[in-house]
Amino acid sequence: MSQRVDEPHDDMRMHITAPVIEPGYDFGTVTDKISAIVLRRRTPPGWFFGFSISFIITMILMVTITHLVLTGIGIWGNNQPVGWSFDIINFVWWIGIGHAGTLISAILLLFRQTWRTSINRFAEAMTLFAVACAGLFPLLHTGRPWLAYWLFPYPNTMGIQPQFRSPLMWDVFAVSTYGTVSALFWFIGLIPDFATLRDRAKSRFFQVVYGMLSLGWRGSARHWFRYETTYLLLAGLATPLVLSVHTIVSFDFAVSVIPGWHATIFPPYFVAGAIYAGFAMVLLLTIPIRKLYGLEDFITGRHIRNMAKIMLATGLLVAYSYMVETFTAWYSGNAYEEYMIFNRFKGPYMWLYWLLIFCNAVAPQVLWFRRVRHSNVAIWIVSIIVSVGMWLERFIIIPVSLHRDFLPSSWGMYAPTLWDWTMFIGTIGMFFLLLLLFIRFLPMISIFEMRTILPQAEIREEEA
Amino acid sequence: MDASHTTPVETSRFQMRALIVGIICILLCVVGAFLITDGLRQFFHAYLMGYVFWTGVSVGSLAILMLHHLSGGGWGLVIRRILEAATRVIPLMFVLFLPVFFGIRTLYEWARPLETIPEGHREVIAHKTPYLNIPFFMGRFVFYFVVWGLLMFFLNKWSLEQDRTAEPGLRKTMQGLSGPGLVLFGLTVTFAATDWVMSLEPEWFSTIFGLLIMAGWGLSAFAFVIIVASRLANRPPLAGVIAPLHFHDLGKLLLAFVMIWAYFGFSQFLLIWYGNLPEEIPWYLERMRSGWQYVGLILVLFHFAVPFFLLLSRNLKRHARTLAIIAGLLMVMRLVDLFWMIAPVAEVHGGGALGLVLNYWMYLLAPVGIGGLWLSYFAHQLRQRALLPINDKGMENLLEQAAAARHHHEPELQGIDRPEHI
Amino acid sequence: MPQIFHQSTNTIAKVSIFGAVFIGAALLFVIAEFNRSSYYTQAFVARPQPVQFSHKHHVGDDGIDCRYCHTTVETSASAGMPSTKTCMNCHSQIWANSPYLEPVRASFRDEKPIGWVRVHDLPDFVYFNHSIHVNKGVGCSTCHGAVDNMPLMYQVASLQMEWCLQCHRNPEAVLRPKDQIFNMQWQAPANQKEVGAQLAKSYNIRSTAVLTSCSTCHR
Amino acid sequence: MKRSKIPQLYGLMAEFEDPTDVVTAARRTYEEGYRRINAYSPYPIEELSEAIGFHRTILPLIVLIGGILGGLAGYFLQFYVHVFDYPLNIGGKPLHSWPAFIPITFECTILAAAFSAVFGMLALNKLPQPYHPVFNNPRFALATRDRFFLVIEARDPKFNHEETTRFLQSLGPYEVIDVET
Amino acid sequence: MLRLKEKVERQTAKMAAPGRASTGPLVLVFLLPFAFLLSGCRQDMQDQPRYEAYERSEFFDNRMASRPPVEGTVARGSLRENAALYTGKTGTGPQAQLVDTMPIEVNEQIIRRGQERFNAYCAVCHGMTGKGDGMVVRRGFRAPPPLTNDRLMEAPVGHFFDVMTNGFGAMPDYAAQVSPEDRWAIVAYIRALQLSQRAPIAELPPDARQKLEAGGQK
Repeated sequence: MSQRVDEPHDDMRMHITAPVIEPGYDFGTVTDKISAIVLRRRTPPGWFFGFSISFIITMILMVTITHLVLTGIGIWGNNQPVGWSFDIINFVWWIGIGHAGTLISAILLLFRQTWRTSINRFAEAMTLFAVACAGLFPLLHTGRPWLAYWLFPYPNTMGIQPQFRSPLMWDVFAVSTYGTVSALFWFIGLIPDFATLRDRAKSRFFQVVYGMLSLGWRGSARHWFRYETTYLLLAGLATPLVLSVHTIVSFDFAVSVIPGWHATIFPPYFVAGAIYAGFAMVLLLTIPIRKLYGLEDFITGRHIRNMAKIMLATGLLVAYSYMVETFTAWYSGNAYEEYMIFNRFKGPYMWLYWLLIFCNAVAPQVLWFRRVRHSNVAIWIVSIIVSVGMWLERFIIIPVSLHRDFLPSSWGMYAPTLWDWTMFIGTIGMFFLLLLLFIRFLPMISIFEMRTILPQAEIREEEA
Repeated sequence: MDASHTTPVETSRFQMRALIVGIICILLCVVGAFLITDGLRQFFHAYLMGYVFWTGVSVGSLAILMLHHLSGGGWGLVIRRILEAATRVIPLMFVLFLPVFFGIRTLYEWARPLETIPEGHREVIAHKTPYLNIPFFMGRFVFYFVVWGLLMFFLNKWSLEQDRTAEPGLRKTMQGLSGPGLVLFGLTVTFAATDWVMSLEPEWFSTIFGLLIMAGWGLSAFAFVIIVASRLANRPPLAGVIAPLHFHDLGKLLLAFVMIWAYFGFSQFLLIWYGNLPEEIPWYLERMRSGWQYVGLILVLFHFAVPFFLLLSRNLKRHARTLAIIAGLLMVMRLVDLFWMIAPVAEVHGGGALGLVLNYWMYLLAPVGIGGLWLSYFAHQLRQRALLPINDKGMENLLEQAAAARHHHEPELQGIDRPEHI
Repeated sequence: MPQIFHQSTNTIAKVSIFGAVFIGAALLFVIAEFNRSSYYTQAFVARPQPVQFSHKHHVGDDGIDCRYCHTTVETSASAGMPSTKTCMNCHSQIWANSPYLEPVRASFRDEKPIGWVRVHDLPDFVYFNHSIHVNKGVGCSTCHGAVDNMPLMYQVASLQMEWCLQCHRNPEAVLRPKDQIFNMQWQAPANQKEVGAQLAKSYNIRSTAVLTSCSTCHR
Repeated sequence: MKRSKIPQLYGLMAEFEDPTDVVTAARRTYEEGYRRINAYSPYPIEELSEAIGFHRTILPLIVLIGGILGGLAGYFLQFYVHVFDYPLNIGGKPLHSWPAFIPITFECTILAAAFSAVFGMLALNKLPQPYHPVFNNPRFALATRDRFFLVIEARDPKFNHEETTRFLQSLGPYEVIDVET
Repeated sequence: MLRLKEKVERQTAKMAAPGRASTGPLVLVFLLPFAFLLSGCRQDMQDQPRYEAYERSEFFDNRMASRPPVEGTVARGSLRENAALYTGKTGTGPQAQLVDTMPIEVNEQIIRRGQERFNAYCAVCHGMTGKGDGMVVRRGFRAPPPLTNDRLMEAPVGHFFDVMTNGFGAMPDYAAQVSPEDRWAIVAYIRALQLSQRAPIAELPPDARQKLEAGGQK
């Protein structure tokens, strides 16, 4: 896939100092090592430990949702003037995290970056689960989630239609399209690996299950050719899609006239932030998992370093946006814009703002240093800081902009309730629960793509 | 210097011609400025437009050069010397700012005495005086050029050194400068865009504007480099090294820049249209009536839609000459975009069809004039060095491939008339 | 690995994927139809009442005017349910000893209202007002149907929002002259389009934009 | 697995251990004049599909058409809804607010294009096809691991059991076996 | 929706039944994640915790949510000081006399209004022409005297108003069904009805007379 044989070189590889796969593997061993995680190897106790914890946290989420639906969204802390808060903060946070998956899969594929191969499957799964977590929040914020289908245009008995001029409707379309296309992309990528698992599985049950999922894939050259075309086309489609999703999320805010929301830089700023948070999350997860499953040979130091560099680059874009926003707030000469910045700098939530600046703009600058980039622990810590920072960013944008709007008499404060927290933490539990199930039952590294980057995969030129 | 790696002789002829055309156009404009009514006003706006455009090609090239140093890739190696030559025109652009300085009071409302500013604008402009005043404006202008000049100087110096010494560590050095260099690029261009273009209408503001200009500059630089590369591709030393694959990559990046520009442009438009705030929307209202809407439509069609669909095709991207035509279209569209941003400010009206010609002819000649000088200097710079960074580590790989491609069934470079004797 | 699946699975798999589209579409269609069916809307379903009151008898046979019982229909949101005393106006002498009417007499005696079962039950978030409709040319039978033919009362309309909007978007189609409002036999004339438009003008009926604005019905 | 039909020959299958060998073998087979041939590999090899004479697909066209139709449908849905079906004044925005219709149009384009890509690929590949004669070879399980297979179908006009077997043997495979339907 | 809820609850209860105590709690644990689905079975926007007109109430003795105002309540501006208008009599008490002049201005509009009300409320017994042959009478109600008999022709207008307000003989009162203004309108119409049937031919306008004569000849 990534190693085009009519292009025997790999441009990006010219700078390679470390390999994307450690030497000494062949088709068979790569296949066996990855499929064994699913089929043969005993599940490590760490998995059960993690599963139990995330199951319990997921149960907390379920209790929260039940209570929420029975009582109403009044159990949350948001109220006038802060009408949007944790529900939307967490939505944006999760959607942002979901961005890295498609970015790694699609954009790096288009740019023929072979190092993506060992992490793309995992990152795509992450995308799907993050989108699932994200989707919960607006769904529940509607108050009546069982009527969510009202958001789609269909010949209903009410004789009305959704309001397509509303950015919230754009969001519905963007997020559902994103979820669908990501799932398709993920599933298409899995088909050949399902076939591998089908052929390796010992029990009849798994043979049938993986056999059905593989759709009867048999590796025909004709099939591969169309498959490759499809995969590239999907990558080409997913790239603008992924950018559009956070762009549209930013529209939710930016089309309004709330100071702190209405800024034309919001679309690229949100996209950069999303990729930033997404890569932080990928690093946060891959660093321990490669250790736990002994996958250092496939997810090498080079992967970690490259992702750290991307994190630094997007972090700089986010910092740039903070700067431009601040400068323009003054430059605009608009009293409300200026007050918005003043309120961030010196208002009641100033500590969160300065913490955000530290987390998102200051701390990641250590990644400029080569030595830091070579320390997985340091990168891991930076990833945590960035994840927190990106959450804080949404907090600053949403409640802090809302709590002081144009009319001082309607100013108020916002504080999350217990249920806000259980909802947020609950989705983290659900995310990990789904991720652990994925690791247990599906190949977390794309086996067939790993085969393509083996040196043996190259077709030797005919001796002329 | 290995003679076989320098520019073909035709460039010197081109250098002369460009210089002559440039000088003639500039002179015509200067004459026009003093002869026709409101001529000075038209001259300065037209000149600013040309100036911003050609500075963009230089500074955009600088950014692409740094991007290449950071990420590597064959596409960057084959155009590196073109990019470097384009950056070396930056000192010329520093000098060419002089007319803008002379026209500062004509161009910028904020530069005029506060008392002469109409009541409605005065308060907002007074607020901005700490930033928008002539000394600080000039200071910033010098600062931008110092930053760009230093980046240009070191990257070119090390590149030349690499040619001479083949020191492998230089690669890392250039890479090391490029990271912070891009950060500086982002900051300087943002403020340059604010200073030179956004402050033409001092009441208006948009946070994405810096990025919009950055994307535009990057796009014009890319388009320019593609045109030059396609012109040089059929002659040594590039012939046989630059392959359809590289044009494919350049085409992809051109497409990416087209999409990014459209994305930024649409984002700014949609948000301001939707917000409909009195301090923002006039900028678009002004550009969506009395004929300007057609200019906007041309931008939508030919700055985005047409190149977008053309560049989707794999074959068009690999066909050097077609790609160069698309790039040429985009260069023109960059000018139209700047025209759409700058010219409505000049507010010269009337006179019917003849008036249209009289009021806008300089917008055609000024960019050509500055372009003539720019291209002439560029051609001069291009001839100073080998066309390929022959001692870069990536070059071996590149030459090997080229050999392999010739040997294997890699199709010949399409759309290039390869002279028989090669 | 020999074959895992039987040959027939090829067809089954393809048919099920292909069929899923049609099954999905059919399911949507069925759901949409179900939501409009009288089973769901309870239209045309007569409700059992504590007293077998027949509109057919009272309206159709006896020709009693709607307003004789539903006295507030022209003046307030609710059309008004008659008090037992209104029944007794006549039934103090007619059918005065009928066992059918014992609940009515009991109610009159004990001053306990009869627990009629509501037939037309709009959701509580709809603020429907009878008087504005009756005074602006909407006849009783337009919404309630041929009540003079209903032995037991039932609704003829779905009472769904699309049903409301169908008039609010195009009121001209149903408007009647003032003196025809309570006429159960009224039929739209052939030139209803023109007549309706004239009536709409004379009644000062507001524009469709106002009639279909959310807050017209939901407050 | 019970089958009521009498087993018939589907074709001959040659197994290879090295990707270059299978590509060479496939080229030779194609040059020999066989057309009903197919090759199987555990990962995509562009040379292999080229070798068996397959290097063009209409998928990009399907996706382009799907995308354009999806985009048009998305835009006209919004246009129809807001201008004809449910015209409602919201915030004084015009009914036909084209800038506001762009995001959903874009999403619909992508969604329709992605669906056409996936279902187009499945349809062209005639998948799902859980049963296929090639699976009758027990060693074919390695086609998803590390082995490469070349199949000449019995339907090929040039097919002759003995001759074709001999031909395949000459390509230096690991083994050549008969595959039943 | 509710039926589903019951079903699920019953099912859950069955699973948790003591007979299958070994698997019951386990099943419950696995059902727990889906428990929140039940919370969707609510319709509280359709039926909000407030009363609509005529709704049943469990709170009040007579189960009526609609409460009549307390006896003797007078709405602002409705003290009904004008005895003639509201009682049809001059003054109050036993000495009060029925009025013989209309307390409201009579014009064609009022008469037409009276006709409309008469047809809706009175004609069921009195018949459209006031003959006393309405549908209800034909069903067996005691027949009222024709409105055109001599006694009623002579009766003062207050008499009609009083009968409508308080009832008379077998006739119940219509105070609750017809407003005082409408009652006066009906009175006006009754007068018109009487006139229409007992008018001397000479008093007819010429065109009506011509019509009548033409009809008479036939």
